[in-house]
Amino acid sequence: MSVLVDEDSRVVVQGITGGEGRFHTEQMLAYGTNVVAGAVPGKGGKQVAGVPVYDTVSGAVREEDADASVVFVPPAFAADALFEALDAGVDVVVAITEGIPAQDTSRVYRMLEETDTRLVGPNCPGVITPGEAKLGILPGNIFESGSVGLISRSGTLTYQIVDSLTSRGLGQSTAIGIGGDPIIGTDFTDALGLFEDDPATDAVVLCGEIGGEDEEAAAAYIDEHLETPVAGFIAGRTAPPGKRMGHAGAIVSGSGTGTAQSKIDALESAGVPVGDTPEEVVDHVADLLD
Amino acid sequence: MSVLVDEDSRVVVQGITGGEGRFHTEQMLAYGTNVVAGAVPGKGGKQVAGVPVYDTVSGAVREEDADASVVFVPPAFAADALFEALDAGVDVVVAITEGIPAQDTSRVYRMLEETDTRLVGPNCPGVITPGEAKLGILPGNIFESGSVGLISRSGTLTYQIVDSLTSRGLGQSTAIGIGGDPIIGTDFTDALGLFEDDPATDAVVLCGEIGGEDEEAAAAYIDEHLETPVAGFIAGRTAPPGKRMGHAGAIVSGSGTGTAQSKIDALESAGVPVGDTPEEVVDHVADLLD
Amino acid sequence: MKLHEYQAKEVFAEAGIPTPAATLARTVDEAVTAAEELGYPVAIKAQVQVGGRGKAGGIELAADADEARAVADRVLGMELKGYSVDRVLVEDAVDFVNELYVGVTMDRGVGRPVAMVSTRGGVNIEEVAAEEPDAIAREHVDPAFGMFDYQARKVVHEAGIDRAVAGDVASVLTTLYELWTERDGADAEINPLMVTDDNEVVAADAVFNVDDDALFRQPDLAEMEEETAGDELEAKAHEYGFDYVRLEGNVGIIGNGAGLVMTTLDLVDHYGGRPANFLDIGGGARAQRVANALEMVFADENADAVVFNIFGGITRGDEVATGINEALDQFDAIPKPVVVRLAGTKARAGMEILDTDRVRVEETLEAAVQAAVTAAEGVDG
Amino acid sequence: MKLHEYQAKEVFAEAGIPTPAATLARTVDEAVTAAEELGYPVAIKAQVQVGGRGKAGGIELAADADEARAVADRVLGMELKGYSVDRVLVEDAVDFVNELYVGVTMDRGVGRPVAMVSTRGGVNIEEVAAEEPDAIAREHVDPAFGMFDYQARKVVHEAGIDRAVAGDVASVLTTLYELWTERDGADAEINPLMVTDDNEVVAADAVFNVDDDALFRQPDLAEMEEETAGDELEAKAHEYGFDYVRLEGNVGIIGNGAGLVMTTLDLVDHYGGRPANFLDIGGGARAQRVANALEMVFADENADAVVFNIFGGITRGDEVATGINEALDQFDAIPKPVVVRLAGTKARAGMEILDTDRVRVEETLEAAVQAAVTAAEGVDG
Repeated sequence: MSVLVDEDSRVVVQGITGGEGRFHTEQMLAYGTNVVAGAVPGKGGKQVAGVPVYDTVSGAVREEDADASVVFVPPAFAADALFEALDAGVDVVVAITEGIPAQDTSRVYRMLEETDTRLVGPNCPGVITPGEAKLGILPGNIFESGSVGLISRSGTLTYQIVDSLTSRGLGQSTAIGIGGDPIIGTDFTDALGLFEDDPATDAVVLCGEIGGEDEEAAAAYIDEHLETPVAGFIAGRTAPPGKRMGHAGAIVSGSGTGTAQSKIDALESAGVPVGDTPEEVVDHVADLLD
Repeated sequence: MSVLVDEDSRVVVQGITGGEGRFHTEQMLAYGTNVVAGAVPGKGGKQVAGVPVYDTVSGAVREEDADASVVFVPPAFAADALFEALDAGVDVVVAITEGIPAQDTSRVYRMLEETDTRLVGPNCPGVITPGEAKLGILPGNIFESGSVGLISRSGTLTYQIVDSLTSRGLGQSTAIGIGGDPIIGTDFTDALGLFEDDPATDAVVLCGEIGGEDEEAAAAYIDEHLETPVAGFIAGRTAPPGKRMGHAGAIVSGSGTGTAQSKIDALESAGVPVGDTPEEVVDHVADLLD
Repeated sequence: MKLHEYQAKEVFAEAGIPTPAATLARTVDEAVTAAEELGYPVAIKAQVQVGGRGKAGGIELAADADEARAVADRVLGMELKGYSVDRVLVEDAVDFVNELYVGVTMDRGVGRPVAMVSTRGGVNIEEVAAEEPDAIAREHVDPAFGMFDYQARKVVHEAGIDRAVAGDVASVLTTLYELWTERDGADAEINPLMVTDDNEVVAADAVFNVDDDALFRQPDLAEMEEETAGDELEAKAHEYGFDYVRLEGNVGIIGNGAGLVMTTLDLVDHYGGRPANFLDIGGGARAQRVANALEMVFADENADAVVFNIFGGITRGDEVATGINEALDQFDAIPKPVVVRLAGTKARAGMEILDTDRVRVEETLEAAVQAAVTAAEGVDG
Repeated sequence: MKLHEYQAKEVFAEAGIPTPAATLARTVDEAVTAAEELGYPVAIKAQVQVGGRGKAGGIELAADADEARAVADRVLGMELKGYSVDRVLVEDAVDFVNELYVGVTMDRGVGRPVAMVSTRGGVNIEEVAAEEPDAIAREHVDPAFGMFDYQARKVVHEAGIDRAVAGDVASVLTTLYELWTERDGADAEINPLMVTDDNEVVAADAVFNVDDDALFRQPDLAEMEEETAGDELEAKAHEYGFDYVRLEGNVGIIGNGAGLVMTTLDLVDHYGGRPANFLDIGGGARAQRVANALEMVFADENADAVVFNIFGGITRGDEVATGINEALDQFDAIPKPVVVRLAGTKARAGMEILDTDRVRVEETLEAAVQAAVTAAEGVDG
């Protein structure tokens, strides 16, 4: 068991003929992901790494029964690619693309309301169910199959924590990089709900950072709805208010919420142990699983 | 009992300060309709025929508990008025305005999907539940309370048939002028469903005309879902193909459907007696009620 | 409102859709001069708003000046389906290898715009639609979001357009859709969209019908409307603001409300007459409008009698009757039998006011129609 | 990307939002000439991209030429919150009776645009929002449909704007929203929107921040970006394409990925050091980028040691290490202690390749940070 993707997921790669798309398709295939098609306008009939390419996502769905998409399309065309995936009716779309204009994402997010598709990202490293399938750019070799669910807004910070989990023998059920943009398809609360319903997940790591109020909302959700224990980590404790640090999510607004402290307080009030360092988080997870 | 509107409906008139709005507000009040507010931007605080005017529909809903709206706003501003009514959350909106650009109506129709509001019209004479409430421009005095539901795309043709019904002692439960535009909020099928669920309606008159395929769809719906007996009338038997006659609905496309004959055939196949003349329809209704 | 081909092409070209070089000509000399400037071959195309111009001889190619003169001379002034040709479009003849169809319209059934693409351009697309519906790929557009780029690509792909021109066709469709929304199109069509042997696409014909209800916000398109060269009575009706269709029968019909007027036509037919026209004078019945309507039906030499059917609705029947009397006062004589039927509020009071020396009054619609049919037959006989 | 006030006003004025007559001046003489042409009183406003210019003395009125000269002389060249003022906007001073606030931004929490209106303009709106949230009326916009006219009227009405100017304020808001969508705004604000005693509205200030991710399709706005007059190292980082924030601590930090770099900052703090900067070099670790990053941290006189933390991800650790070695080759000497930690694929192999004569290598993030903190303390002491 797992959430979002597994060995049965039939994946179409949008933008498979680009440099990133091609490279990561090879990586995903090497990991064992069931990549069944690519979709690139005007490139139908070609092959990439042995995978047939279609002109349209709906073609890939019709001909190859694709039910999940991962998007490597450049920012200027990414929103259109996401609309196309939603229209084609796949179950999951993982948007790796970084730098999509916020107003484009806002319209995509609006269209999500009209569909049953789950969007992960954009600007995310992807989703992996260790040993089964990986959609995105996560380094597969640091993951190990197990019972810890992981949700993170960040890429390399996720890897850091996963690396520690794995080296401590704490494998992962699924890891979801929800993405660092201001507007994302799947937020902490959504992802927590998925893990709560997953019998294979015994504990969850929530890896947040300054900016926005999503961690605070997640804390409230945990408090009300979660049986599965959660450990937390918040990056950006030392970030000065009002400074932009890296991706758009990491802005402290200066108001009461959005700071590292408000997030830590919210999580701790919900009974979530928050680590001061990545290693401490892993300690907490080990405790929760005992 | 009745459908859509009754003596408890709390009506806001959008465009109440215009000539049409003011005149028909007086007429509606005279009929006994519970008109509780008007809504006209910039005219808040005024009164029309003793009815308080608000700047916004949401103001009328908040202050006067309005739950139904009737729209007399000129075509250029009508779509915006309809969006406003939908946003304000009234249960029913009756759009009298004729001449709304089709692309505007298409967007309104799209927004309807997001709401629980029922739109009647545009380009319709309105809805009346005899003896209880009238929303629109229908001449109240020709109606009589009774058990015949009436659905019509046309204005004066409706009156013609109602006049005959009433003079034959066949009163009406509710009459719905669904409107003559190519895109309307409530079509025959929707209206039939309402009457089917109304215990006070014992028979329905469906008054259609050439153009579109709504009568054919209604026939299929009657065949599958309706217990309540229906009598039909179709105007435009002698209309030459391709000629536009009056409102936009009345165009015969020249293809198999949309002609008077295809509609009559469809209705008769569904067991609906179709009158050759308005008087014949009334005869059929009398038979159905026997 | 329909634009002429040359007008639609101007609008399309302005939006970036490739169209052939062309010049409008009103005389034979202008046409030849235009052809000389464009270079041969040219297409000379009658500018009248009817379908099937080609089959009817309104479009012809000319390979040199003599042919251009001969064609222009023949086409200018010709009668084409009831319209006389007073100008031609002289156009660079496109050397094509394929003819496609691209269109945007409102699908009233679903309440949404629909984009259509087919490889079966250059022919009557309605026939293709009726006989081989699958030969036209369709994509509905969410009017809240507008057409996405992927939708244009998708419908072009599903139509089976060659990959070499698919991108350009999708781009034409996207532009056409934007045009359609921005300019309040009812129908926007390119048939054919020609494909040349070097894979260029060119709009060889152009249809753009504007939503009449939106003309108020498309003033420059509204200005393109011209006096139609068609039926004189229909032109008059347009001037008076009536919904009017001229037919060929013997009973003139005036009424208020499209459904009721159509029903009156149907009843004329039902009782053995033939409708001479459809004329909806709209709400109420003010004297001047009634007079205008009567003037029109009196002027129709086919109509031998008139049935006048008004359902008063909110308007009181006695007021309507006064309007009719005032209207009748404007005529020195009533040239044809007129049967009047009033219904609704105070109809009886109204009928009592009417001047039965000049019009016959009937209480029911059926009786009024029967009386008019009989009166018309009497004239016929 | 932030536009200057004068740039934003140009954009607003072009869209039809009323703005005061104004001229940009780079010298005192230019400012005085501009003021003479506009007529007095004028406002002379420092054009630097910081908030609270008024309180900081960057905006002043001048009633005649002498005052204009004195103010321009004082403001031009002054330091305002770290930025030196190299130009002023000389503007017709608006005689107002009321100051309103109108703004459009993206509400990330709901994923939709939000329009905001308040009668509490002319002050720090963030403070109003924090202390009296009800003093600002808000209306979320469906990004599929765009803002409806009724929404502009509604939010203006709910803000309690006087009916005499409500229509004009709604119209300004509608234009501002359209501008915001068409020009890919992040924030678009008018604060204050001044109301004059004859009920005219004028945008007395203008904020327009463009979504950096959308600059590719807003080339004319992108061109308005100028060399910032701010911190030299931040300008350098911009040139190199780094996400960089200069802080005031003693430990320089380089890493890949915002979350991991922030965590490294947090750990420096956790172990008793003080971060000198945030520097995210992004994906991979090509030699030139590594060298550029090291150059920047070496140039920061506050930083006494450097911690370099790379999680390889897909990139192999040995390749990263080779990149670091090549980068180090570009320096004659390593001026500050550098601690490197590699993680991920082939991290161990990478660490073995690194030149430990020039850098210290640690296996864990915690150890690397501790070593850097200790090294920086050594230099301090």
